[in-house]
Amino acid sequence: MNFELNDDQRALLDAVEQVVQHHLARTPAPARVECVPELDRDLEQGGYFEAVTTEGLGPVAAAAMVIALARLPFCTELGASALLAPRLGLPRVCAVLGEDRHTPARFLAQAACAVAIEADGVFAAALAPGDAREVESLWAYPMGELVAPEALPWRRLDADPKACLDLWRVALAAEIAGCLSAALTSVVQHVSDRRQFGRPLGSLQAVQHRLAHSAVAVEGVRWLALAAAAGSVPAALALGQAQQAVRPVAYDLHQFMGAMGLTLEHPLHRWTYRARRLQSELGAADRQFQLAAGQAWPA
Amino acid sequence: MNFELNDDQRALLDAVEQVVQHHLARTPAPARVECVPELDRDLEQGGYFEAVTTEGLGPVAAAAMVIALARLPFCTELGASALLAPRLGLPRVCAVLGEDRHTPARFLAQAACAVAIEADGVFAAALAPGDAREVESLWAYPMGELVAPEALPWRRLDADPKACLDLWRVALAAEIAGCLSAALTSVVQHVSDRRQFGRPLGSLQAVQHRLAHSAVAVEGVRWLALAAAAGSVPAALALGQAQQAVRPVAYDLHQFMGAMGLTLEHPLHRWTYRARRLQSELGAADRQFQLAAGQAWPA
Amino acid sequence: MDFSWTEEQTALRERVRDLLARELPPDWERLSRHGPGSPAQTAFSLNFCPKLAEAGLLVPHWPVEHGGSGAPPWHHFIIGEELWAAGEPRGAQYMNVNFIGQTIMRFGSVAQQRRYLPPMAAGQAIWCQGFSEPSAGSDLAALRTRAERRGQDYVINGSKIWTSYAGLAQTCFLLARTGGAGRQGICIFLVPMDTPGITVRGIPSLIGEGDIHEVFFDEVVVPADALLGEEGQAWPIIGWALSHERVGIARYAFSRRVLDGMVRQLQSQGRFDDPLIRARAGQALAAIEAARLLVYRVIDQRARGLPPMADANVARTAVIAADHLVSDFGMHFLPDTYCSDAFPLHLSHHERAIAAGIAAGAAEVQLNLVAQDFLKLPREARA
Amino acid sequence: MDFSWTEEQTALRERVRDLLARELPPDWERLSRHGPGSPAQTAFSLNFCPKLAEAGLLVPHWPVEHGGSGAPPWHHFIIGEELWAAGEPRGAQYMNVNFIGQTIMRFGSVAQQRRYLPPMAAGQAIWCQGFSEPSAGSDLAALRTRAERRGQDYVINGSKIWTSYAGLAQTCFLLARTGGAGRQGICIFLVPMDTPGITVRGIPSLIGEGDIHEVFFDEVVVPADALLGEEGQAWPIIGWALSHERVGIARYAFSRRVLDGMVRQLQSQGRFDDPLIRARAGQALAAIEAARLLVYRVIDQRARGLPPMADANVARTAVIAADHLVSDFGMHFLPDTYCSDAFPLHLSHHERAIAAGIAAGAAEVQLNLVAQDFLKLPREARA
Repeated sequence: MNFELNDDQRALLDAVEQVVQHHLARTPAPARVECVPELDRDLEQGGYFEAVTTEGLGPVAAAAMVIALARLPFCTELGASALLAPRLGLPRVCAVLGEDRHTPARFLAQAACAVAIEADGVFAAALAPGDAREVESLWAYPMGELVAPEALPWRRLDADPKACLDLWRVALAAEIAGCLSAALTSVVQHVSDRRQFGRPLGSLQAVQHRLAHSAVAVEGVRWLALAAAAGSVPAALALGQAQQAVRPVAYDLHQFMGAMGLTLEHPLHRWTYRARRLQSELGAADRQFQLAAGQAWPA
Repeated sequence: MNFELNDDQRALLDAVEQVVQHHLARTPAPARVECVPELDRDLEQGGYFEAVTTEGLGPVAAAAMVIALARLPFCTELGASALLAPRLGLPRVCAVLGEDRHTPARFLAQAACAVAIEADGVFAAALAPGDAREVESLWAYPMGELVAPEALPWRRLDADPKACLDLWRVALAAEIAGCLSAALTSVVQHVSDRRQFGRPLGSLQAVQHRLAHSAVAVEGVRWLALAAAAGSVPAALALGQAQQAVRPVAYDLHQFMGAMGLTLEHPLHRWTYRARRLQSELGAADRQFQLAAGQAWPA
Repeated sequence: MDFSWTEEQTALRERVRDLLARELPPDWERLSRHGPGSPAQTAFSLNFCPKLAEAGLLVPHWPVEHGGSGAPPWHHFIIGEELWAAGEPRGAQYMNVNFIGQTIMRFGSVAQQRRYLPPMAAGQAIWCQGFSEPSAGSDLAALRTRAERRGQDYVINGSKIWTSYAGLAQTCFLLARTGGAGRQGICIFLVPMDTPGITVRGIPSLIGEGDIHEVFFDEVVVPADALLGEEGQAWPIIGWALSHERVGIARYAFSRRVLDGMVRQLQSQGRFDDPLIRARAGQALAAIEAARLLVYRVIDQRARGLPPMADANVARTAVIAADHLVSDFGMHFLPDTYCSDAFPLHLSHHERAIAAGIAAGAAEVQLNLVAQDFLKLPREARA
Repeated sequence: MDFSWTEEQTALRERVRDLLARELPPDWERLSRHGPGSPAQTAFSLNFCPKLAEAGLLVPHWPVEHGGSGAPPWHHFIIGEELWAAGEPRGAQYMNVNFIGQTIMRFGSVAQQRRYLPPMAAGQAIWCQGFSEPSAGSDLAALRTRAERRGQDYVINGSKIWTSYAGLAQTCFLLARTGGAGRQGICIFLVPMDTPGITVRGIPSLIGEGDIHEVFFDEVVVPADALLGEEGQAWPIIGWALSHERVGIARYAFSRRVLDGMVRQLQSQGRFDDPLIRARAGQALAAIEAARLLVYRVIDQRARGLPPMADANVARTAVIAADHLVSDFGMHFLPDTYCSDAFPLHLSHHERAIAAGIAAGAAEVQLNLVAQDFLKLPREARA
């Protein structure tokens, strides 16, 4: 048991942190989603997305990187880029499809390829302009759907669907951890500054206790995601715990941000609506828990 | 819509309240369960258990009576006596069996008869001494089990099992409402008196908010039980909401009672462990919710 | 104790449903998606409310002299339940009939009543409520907007924030301070929004068009008769108004309608046999029913003429919980219906749900009141 | 970052398991049901702990001069994890090796170390911890028990409550006050329980035999060298001791063992195919795994020699949540197993779960500390 990053991992995360700090200086626009091409460029040119396949780094470093980058209020494809696509030899941006190939998926309209992880195999298709269209949504991700999924040139990849699904679960859990962590930080800042009834909102005990519960949940999700990346904890358990945390944490954070959190001018919604989308991917928390129970206690 | 008791109901409840106040004067013994024969005698002699079949009173008054009497820290069979047995023409004490005729049931060792509400009918058997034996338990009810259920003289009653189950659900929901309400009152009293960190525990905001949540839950359960008794709300919905309330309310109440609530010297456990037993009867909250969903949204 | 409806109440409900079936356009769900403060819904309300008024369904609970028929509180509440479930075709005008009108009736001058009540009763008045400020949200008594008496006028300076419907409102029910800090010295002014010196900025938001604004008051001059009640004595009037505002909205009825639609959607996908989904649907329904009964209890008290009690705070807390359970149910099991305009109700319900525990007295303030006024817990020691 | 065990750690765990397999009697689960403070388990511990000591598994983390082998913190923790999962056959002696011994080592005199450490290292010492008082529970600094210096002695008057294991303890790690109110003026005394003037009353409880007591001190005379550290300077020592106490117990490991047994029971009844039951079992397991990792992080910090941090409060909160989820799982789906002695583990687990968030620093105190020390939220304004 060693909870410290090794030297290589530390160097990677330090570099990622510099990218995060650089982009945090940018003022978010009052919009539900904001993609910043420069961020994508920084990440791609820096070679960060090779971490998962690099000796001495691997999935733990990749998951830690997703957590760090999900803290940005700007939207960029992280999970598939960091954990899945490099392993599968697929280009960025790679959009992972949902339950079936027709339902809307994150980043589909921006993607160079689509991946479907299905019970009988993993399938990928390169996307040309016009193959997918953007869809309006409440979620703070660019959502898209395939125009004619059956017409695409799908090819079966040489990959185990179960292993891919587990990597994808780690990616989702890590992104939830980063989103909730950033959202919590922004609310801790807000309630420390904002005064109501003659004192900082954050000095009120009910606020403190509920934020403390959020902190405990987020810390648990973060370490489960990292341990799942290392293969030490079932990925379904990590994702279930992450997805389960979203509802109560997002509720409390919005309560304490108050009306400010209902505006597009404060970025809180960007983290919470990303997390809210992720909470239902792969069937939501109870599906993960059922799966994990089946693994832990086989008949 | 009229939330006031009518004159007959009011007279009944006033009389019941006198019985409650009389017995509240008694100091509870430091035991998990305490049955007080005098309470049973008062209730039987007063004819209170005839309310459900009395013109002008009926199930609503019977449910309100169960709620009032469940506030006592002393243990007496309420639900079947008030709502089920008079309708079925069965003597008191009547023990309602659980999932099957072998599992432990409340009051079985004290009962004059056992009732099994099963999918294909309602069955009753008179009990002679030795037919059931007492079972030790954590629950604050006297628990018993049938020695040889197959050897008993079961007879089929002329009653609809579904209607009986719904009456039984109302009885359980009402008893949970009464238990939680009494437990909440005792904790409100405790935190109003007890000082920690230089002020009453109950003036701390986190304590206030969590007790407020308990109050909202208990009020909802109480009115759902009464409306279900009137047939205006599905009984499964009322019981599901009641069973669901037990866990968080009991947790918070024990937290705020502190170490005192871990002793047998304070009666808090009597209410919470009765409620905890009731929370799993008829399959626990989710079973009720599934049933109610099936009724509300048939295929 | 009786949890059923009288024949008259059932007939009234039918009348409202018939009117809705007649008057709501086929694209109503998409239209109402934009929120009660949107230009589209505001325009619709100015067409719809006069029809309601004509049918005697806008202000039946008002006294005859103000255009009502002196109907009991249940009458008005049943109408509101049906209209809110339908997506509130009264738009912002629900505020007029729920509490602004009654507040003017009870505390206003005859001149104010003559000026403001007839347009409300005719379904032609759009108001906004100038309460919150940047440093006075749930802590309303901390408001800073100042009104200074100059001769026959008051001059108002300051700003309001989160103001619903301000973009299109004709009149503002405005709180401003003439005295020192705290609850003393607060006044209510009825201020025409076209008074020079008022500027409105729409705040881009998650909760629909035209729902939140900043309103700036720069040397806004209003005549002394714009004051409602006595100078500096508004605090109890505000309390009275809020106690009527806060149980006026039958949110659970909208939640029920949306939950029904979600279940239909799951049934059509063959997913409603999933025992987990069924359990969560039943759980949401139980929360709705609990909220409904707790709200009814408050209406019942009002119908008996009892003073406002903390039972209203209990009810509000239950309503917020039900709203969130339904919204969370949809987000969990039907996430893709929040991705298109095929299910506008899901979006508008979610927006109302997330705002429910923040606007008009945060959920946490309700909990304070339940603790202190309902449970009688000791008030917190203040620093 | 590495979440796996070294070969040495795995071998150690196997050694502990082998010893348990050898030394625990067939009726151990029923015996341990009575709680670590019960006469039965206390007697067992006085037999079992010497065997642990002999195998080098009682105080390996202590320095060689006190009978240990200077093993790293992980070493001791792995032993504790296995023993707690087994129902804590060390009985009350877990306190000695987790924190009382170390506190005496760090802050005690040589004479105190010579007197008290050898019996602990030999597995022959039963201690109790005289902290809480009727008016000082979570608010420890409000304690009132007084110690008055008289010549070469201190005379102690007052009382303690909720004191675990006091009925059979040889020695009390006692807090008493020589100075005025608050954190100043508090002392620690090491007091033999057979000192005249001490009386113990067992409190009938929900959480096992011999687990809670009142202890009365009536003119109890102890020599001045019973004082640990300087007079009135105990507050930081208490903090140090508690920070070691509070992560010493691997509750989640016991929860895991009990959850495994519950699932086996459901499988044998053919009920584990129920998707709701599976989901709740997986949810409880996830909570256990989260708690385990958060506790490991604290041990990792300690192994690196870092000072105690609020991470320990985060871990404790997660551990309490996992305990309750497992206990609630059993109560919901296997209520009848709490009705007989066929499943003694369910009963003892439930008792430990309900006490977990109340004894040794209430869950709410942990939340305060997470808020203020982990999140750095502003401290509450005090009246």
